[in-house]
Amino acid sequence: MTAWKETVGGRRALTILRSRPFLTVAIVAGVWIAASFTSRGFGSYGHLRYLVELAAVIGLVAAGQTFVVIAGGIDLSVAAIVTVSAVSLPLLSWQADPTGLTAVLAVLALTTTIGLVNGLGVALLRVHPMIMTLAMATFLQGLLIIIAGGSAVTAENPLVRWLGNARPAGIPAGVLLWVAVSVIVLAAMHATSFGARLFAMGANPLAATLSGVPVASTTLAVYGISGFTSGLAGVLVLGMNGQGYVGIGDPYLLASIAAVVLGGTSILGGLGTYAGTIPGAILLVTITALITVVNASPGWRSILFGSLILGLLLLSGREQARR
Amino acid sequence: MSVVDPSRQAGALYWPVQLRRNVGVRGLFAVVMAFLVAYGFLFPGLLTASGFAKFTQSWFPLALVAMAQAILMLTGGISLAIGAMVSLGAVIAATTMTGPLGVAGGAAAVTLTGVGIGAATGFIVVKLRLPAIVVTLAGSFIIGGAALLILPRPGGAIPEWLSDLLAGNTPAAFVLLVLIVLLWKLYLATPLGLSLYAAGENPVGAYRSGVPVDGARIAAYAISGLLCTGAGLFVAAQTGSGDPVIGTAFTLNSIAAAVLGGIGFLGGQGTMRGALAGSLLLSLMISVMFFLGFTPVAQYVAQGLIIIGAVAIPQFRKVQQ
Amino acid sequence: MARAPLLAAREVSKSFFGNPVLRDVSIALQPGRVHALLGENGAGKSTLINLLSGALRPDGGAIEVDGRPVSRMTPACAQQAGIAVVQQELSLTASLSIAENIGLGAYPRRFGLLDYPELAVRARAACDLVGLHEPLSMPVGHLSLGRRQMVEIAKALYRRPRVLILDEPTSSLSATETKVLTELLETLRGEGIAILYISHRLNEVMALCQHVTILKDGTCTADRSLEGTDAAGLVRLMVGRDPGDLFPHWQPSASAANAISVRNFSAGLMRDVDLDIRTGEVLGIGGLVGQGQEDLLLGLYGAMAARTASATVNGASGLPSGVPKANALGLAYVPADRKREGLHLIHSIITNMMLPAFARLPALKLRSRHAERETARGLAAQLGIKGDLDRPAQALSGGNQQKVALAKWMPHDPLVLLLNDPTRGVDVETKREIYMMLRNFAATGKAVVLLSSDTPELVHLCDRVAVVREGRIVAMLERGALSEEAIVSAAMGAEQRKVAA
Amino acid sequence: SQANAAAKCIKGDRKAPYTIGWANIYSVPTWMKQTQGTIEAEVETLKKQGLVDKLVVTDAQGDANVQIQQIQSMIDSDVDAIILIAGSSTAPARVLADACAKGIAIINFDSLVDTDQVTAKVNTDSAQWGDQAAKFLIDAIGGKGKILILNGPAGVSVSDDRRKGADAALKAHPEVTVLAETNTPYNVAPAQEAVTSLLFANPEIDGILSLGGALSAGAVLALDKQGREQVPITGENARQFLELWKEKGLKSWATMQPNWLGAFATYTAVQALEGKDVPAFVKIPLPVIDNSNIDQYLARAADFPADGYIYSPYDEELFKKLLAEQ
Ligand SMILES: Nc1ncnc2c1ncn2[C@@H]1O[C@H](COP(=O)(O)OP(=O)(O)OP(=O)(O)O)[C@@H](O)[C@H]1O
Ligand SMILES: Nc1ncnc2c1ncn2[C@@H]1O[C@H](COP(=O)(O)OP(=O)(O)OP(=O)(O)O)[C@@H](O)[C@H]1O
Ligand SMILES: [Mg+2]
Ligand SMILES: [Mg+2]
Repeated sequence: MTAWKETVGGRRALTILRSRPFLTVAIVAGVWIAASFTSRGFGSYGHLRYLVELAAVIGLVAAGQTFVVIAGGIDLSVAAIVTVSAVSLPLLSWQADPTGLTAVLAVLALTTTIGLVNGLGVALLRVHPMIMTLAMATFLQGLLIIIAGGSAVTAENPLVRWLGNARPAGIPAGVLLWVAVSVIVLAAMHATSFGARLFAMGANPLAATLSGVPVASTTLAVYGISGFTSGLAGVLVLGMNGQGYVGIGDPYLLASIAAVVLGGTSILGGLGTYAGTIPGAILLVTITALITVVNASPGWRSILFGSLILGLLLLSGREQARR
Repeated sequence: MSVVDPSRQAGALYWPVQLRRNVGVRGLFAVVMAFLVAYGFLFPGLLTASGFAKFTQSWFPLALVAMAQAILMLTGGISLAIGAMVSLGAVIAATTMTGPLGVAGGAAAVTLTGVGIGAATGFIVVKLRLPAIVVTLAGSFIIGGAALLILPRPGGAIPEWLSDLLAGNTPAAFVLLVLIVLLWKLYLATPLGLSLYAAGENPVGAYRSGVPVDGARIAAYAISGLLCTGAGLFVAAQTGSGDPVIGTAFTLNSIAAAVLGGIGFLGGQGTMRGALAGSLLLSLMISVMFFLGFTPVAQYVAQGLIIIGAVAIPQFRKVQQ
Repeated sequence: MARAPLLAAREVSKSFFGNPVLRDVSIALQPGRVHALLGENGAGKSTLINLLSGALRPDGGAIEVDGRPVSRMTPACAQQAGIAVVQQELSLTASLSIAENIGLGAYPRRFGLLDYPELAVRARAACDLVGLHEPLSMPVGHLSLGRRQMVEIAKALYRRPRVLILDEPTSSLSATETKVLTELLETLRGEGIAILYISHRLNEVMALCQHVTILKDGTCTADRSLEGTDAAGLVRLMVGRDPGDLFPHWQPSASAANAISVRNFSAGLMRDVDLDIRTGEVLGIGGLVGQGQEDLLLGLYGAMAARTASATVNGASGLPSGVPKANALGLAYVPADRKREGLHLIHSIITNMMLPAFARLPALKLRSRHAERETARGLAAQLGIKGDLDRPAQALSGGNQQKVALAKWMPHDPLVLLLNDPTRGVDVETKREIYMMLRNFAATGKAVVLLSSDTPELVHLCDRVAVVREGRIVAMLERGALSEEAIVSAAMGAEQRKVAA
Repeated sequence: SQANAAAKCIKGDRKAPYTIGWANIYSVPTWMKQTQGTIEAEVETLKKQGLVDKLVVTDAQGDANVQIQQIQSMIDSDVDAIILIAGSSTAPARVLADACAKGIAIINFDSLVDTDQVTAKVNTDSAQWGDQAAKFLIDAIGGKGKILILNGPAGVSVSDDRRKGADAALKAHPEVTVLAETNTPYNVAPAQEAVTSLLFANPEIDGILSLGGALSAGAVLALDKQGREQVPITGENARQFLELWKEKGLKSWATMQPNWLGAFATYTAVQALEGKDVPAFVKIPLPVIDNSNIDQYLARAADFPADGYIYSPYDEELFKKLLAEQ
């Protein structure tokens, strides 16, 4: 009966079945199935597709966040970066470029630079990541006062519009973008030396340094990536809402952290995978959608939301002991 | 064995230990002092009784939540439910104190809620070994929801005399803070106290040394809960009413204050005095920037720079040495 | 056998995740006796003491105190029964002071509160016993590994134990400190305390212990009096065959060329040191613990800010500006505190072994899991690391962790190896392999800098030994002048012998 | 004689030019920025008249506790007037009482405080907002049908007041069924998400009662994305919503919280300091946008930020009239 467990393939299958990412996927599937029976319209293809599209935004923000968290840091400026991206893009639309690509690239360059500045503060000034990125978020608020509402014209960017609304082959463009980003992220995380360095830095920065890991440049890269993916999320969310506004990024700070942790990545760094973050993000939007359709007072809805997260957390497992 | 006169030793350990704990926060203390002096210079009224009273009142709740966060971070935990707990404390105070329970009953309800929810959170985190950050994130929704059930919109009331006592022109907030710091000192001297550090930094070693690691951590959550709802009670007294979302901003601010004060994430790093100094800096900053006449944009930029500077400059000096 | 042993294990077994680590092991600790517990790395020694002290619970068998079985042993229970354990650096809290660490878990109290004056008196007394003279208020984090080890011992003594268990207490202590400890243990034995002593330094065991229990792969292979055995006999009992010489035959291989040459070098505690490290030599660094030896290595390695008047490192002038630069110049460093500085405990053994490779390869180069596994397998075989390489490093015994920390540099074929106590906690057989490796390494024209607290190692293995005291090299002993006495006396400053380098 | 006539909190000992303190709760959102713009413009005008010499602006970053501290600082620095949008409808009451006792003119607008210790409150009527919106919608769907209700955030007085205002009309029409209600921040994205989920759960919907901000824009986008017919919907003067209204040819109605409330509060503060009697509550009639005048609003769209609000025109005459009317 248990013979298959002894084979190499069987063992590998077992490891996968027992892994956190798989568990999270299983939970998402479970919630979807349960919800489609209890809540009308929940399980329809269109709805699930919409949920995944929403999760794409969280997933993009959480991609950078996963890098940062695995490397032993945290990025509290992602929400502000998403907003900056969504609000500044219309300001940058050139008439000269009919595709709108230039503006998007310019905005991504801006947000990546913001991330790199975070990295500089953490790596060179040795400011605690939480303080550095919180301060960055504060700066960006100041910046937003200056730039927000600065454009009296709604700049239509074709690329952004396409990202937010198109459905090539029935799949939302945002989801396609997320898939592409996920592939790159997973490859960078688990199949390159760069990825291996992240895990080492997160688990024991001192030992990583003494083993020759270029900690400063890797830190820089990690926060740069976080700035980039947050910027990308900003572009997507702008497309989905047609109009950027101040506060558009606000929901994504806690959501990105929650997706990372629900996916089994240790908030202390050094352990985890983006493969868990992906279902983590879907799980979050699923619960939010579920709560929305429940007819209850705001207080009860909030309690239900918290209890669901807590309950699922109980299912999806415990933190590994360390030290 | 060595011949030591015990009376000569009295205080010869405690104070040096305390002094060494200052080492890590000296830079921050200097920054905070500079801000205090600047504040006093910009607003001489600070040195009057009522000026001082008002100033400590605006700092007090932040100081409490900074302590609440710091005590958790010392054990290697963290809470994202700080703000919701403050709100809950405030609405409980505002709905009970003018009712049949009275002030004493209301205060008891606030205390029990804080300790109870704190201990329950601690139990879930410690005994079920779930990551504190998500447990408390979930907790923040549950607790915030409860606050909304108790008081769906701002309202309620606190007896006028209590408001005047705690947040009138009296230095009550300051006296309370001194009292709480003394209590903290006492707590550190109990068997559970220093265990916080050991349980946070080196739980395995602490366990092998006979330290009640789990107990120390759960107790920390309970105390943290109490500090939060206590802060809520104070906010209710200060505002004379309850508001189910009044505490929201305290979550991030408490973390900022604690980290600014040198409390580390991995547990066992930092001191409570640092966290208090961090909260004082955050609070002072707001008033000082006001008196310097900063525009909102300048406020945001300066706030970011001050926070980074307060951490980076002492760091930088350490590296230079 | 008239009196019941103070502490005993009866046929205890323990397994981790289904892997048996101890099988029906018994041990009995008698008052007034120093009982040695020997075995190769991973034999189960630490696990056994964890059972005895209540840190772990046995799967089968019983722990007895004064002849009575204890149903549920916990650390608190053990403390009450007068059992104290010297863990290896494990149980200290860096941010607490020496005194607070010593008293942790057993503070003297007045009105329910920690009684600092009383703590000061008792901690001072314990520190005096082990010769620890740092201020009691100093945070333990500021102490070097060796000093922390002394705090750990003081912590055990503070509890005035009836049973004292020491897990490799001397592994990071120099000869002088070891002597203090040895004398102390003699005294304690005289007072009727039962002592369990784990060490991989057999001469210490021979000098100190009366009785020995030997573990091999989790079973007890000997439980006998030490009388009439010699060190070779012990090794035979441990490994089951005749031991060769511990140290390889020494042959000069040093050339006149310098691998590293520094003038007026200062880093951390080290002040204005001139040093030439030749290719093809093993240069020992000796001295009391914590005189700045580690800073010397870290400074050369670019891991600590350092100043020099002039420096040449493998032909390049100037010191490496950082660790990656040092690695590029062919330097490799193995730290002493493997848990904090050497390993990623939560990561697999393979990952740990491959880390320097990850650090040096181009960032976006794709990894080959297969090649990594092959390399790691080779290294594990070379150093005798047994078992599944996918286990996290924290599941390895202390000695095996040390091997991993050393092994990870091997594929990079460094030109200069900077070693900080590389045989700390390593069993004799592995030590022999490591020594052989180091000599062979030197013989191929590379340089080894060996910082060691194990004086015999310095004497038998090195071409020259630099003795450091108070941040300066106070003696440079050439091979002909090497002896334990010479090193110790130079370290103590008894004689100022300066042999021109 | 003026002292008798003087408004609440005014002691008559303050002389022009005055220092105005503007205690903002959060200055980053576009609505706030526009409001700030009207205040600054008004201050410029008053400066020319020699009535005001300084505007002090604070930003509480959304934290009601910080706002209290900043109001305290305004008292400490002895400003002559405080205009404020409250971060909590109860929290600033005590500090405002202190300010009032010091003779500082306090004009509270937009988000109000439950206290009478202010010189004047200036606002539209939130209950009336809810009532009018509900009446329009019920009318638009023909007195019966299934609707969704979109509320602002929970635990906040304004959103609660607007919702309560809608109650009477809804009760009066038992044929109108409320399928579901949501609470989200007054933003497009969360509203769009919520409405999408609700549409899947409730395929048949006849109308949407949206009680503010950008919620309506989010709802319209949600319907549009699902390729559904638009339904009658209420809304506010957010430029994005008005443009969608035109683009999709909605059956709609909108009102507004005019940004010039800020300018008006400033004006009122100075009037009070000048010894004029001002009413304790100035109720601003709700300007209504419907198909008859939407084009007028959209014609001016270019003068307003893309993510901003197109408010009705105002001038000093209007202010005078509003103060006199009450
Ligand atoms: N918690 C654990 N989980 C898994 N395996 C463990 C654990 N603790 C110990 N082991 C395994 O048990 C075996 C015995 O370890 P132990 O630490 O007792 O050896 P040791 O004799 O002390 O070795 P050393 O001389 O290196 O200190 C080793 O193979 C080790 O890998
Ligand atoms: N968190 C953990 N997970 C798995 N195994 C652990 C863990 N902590 C300790 N161990 C195991 O417990 C045993 C005892 O550890 P400890 O470090 O005290 O002793 P040790 O092996 O003698 O190390 P050292 O040589 O440093 O003294 C080790 O074999 C280690 O493998
Ligand atoms: Mg061991
Ligand atoms: Mg060991």
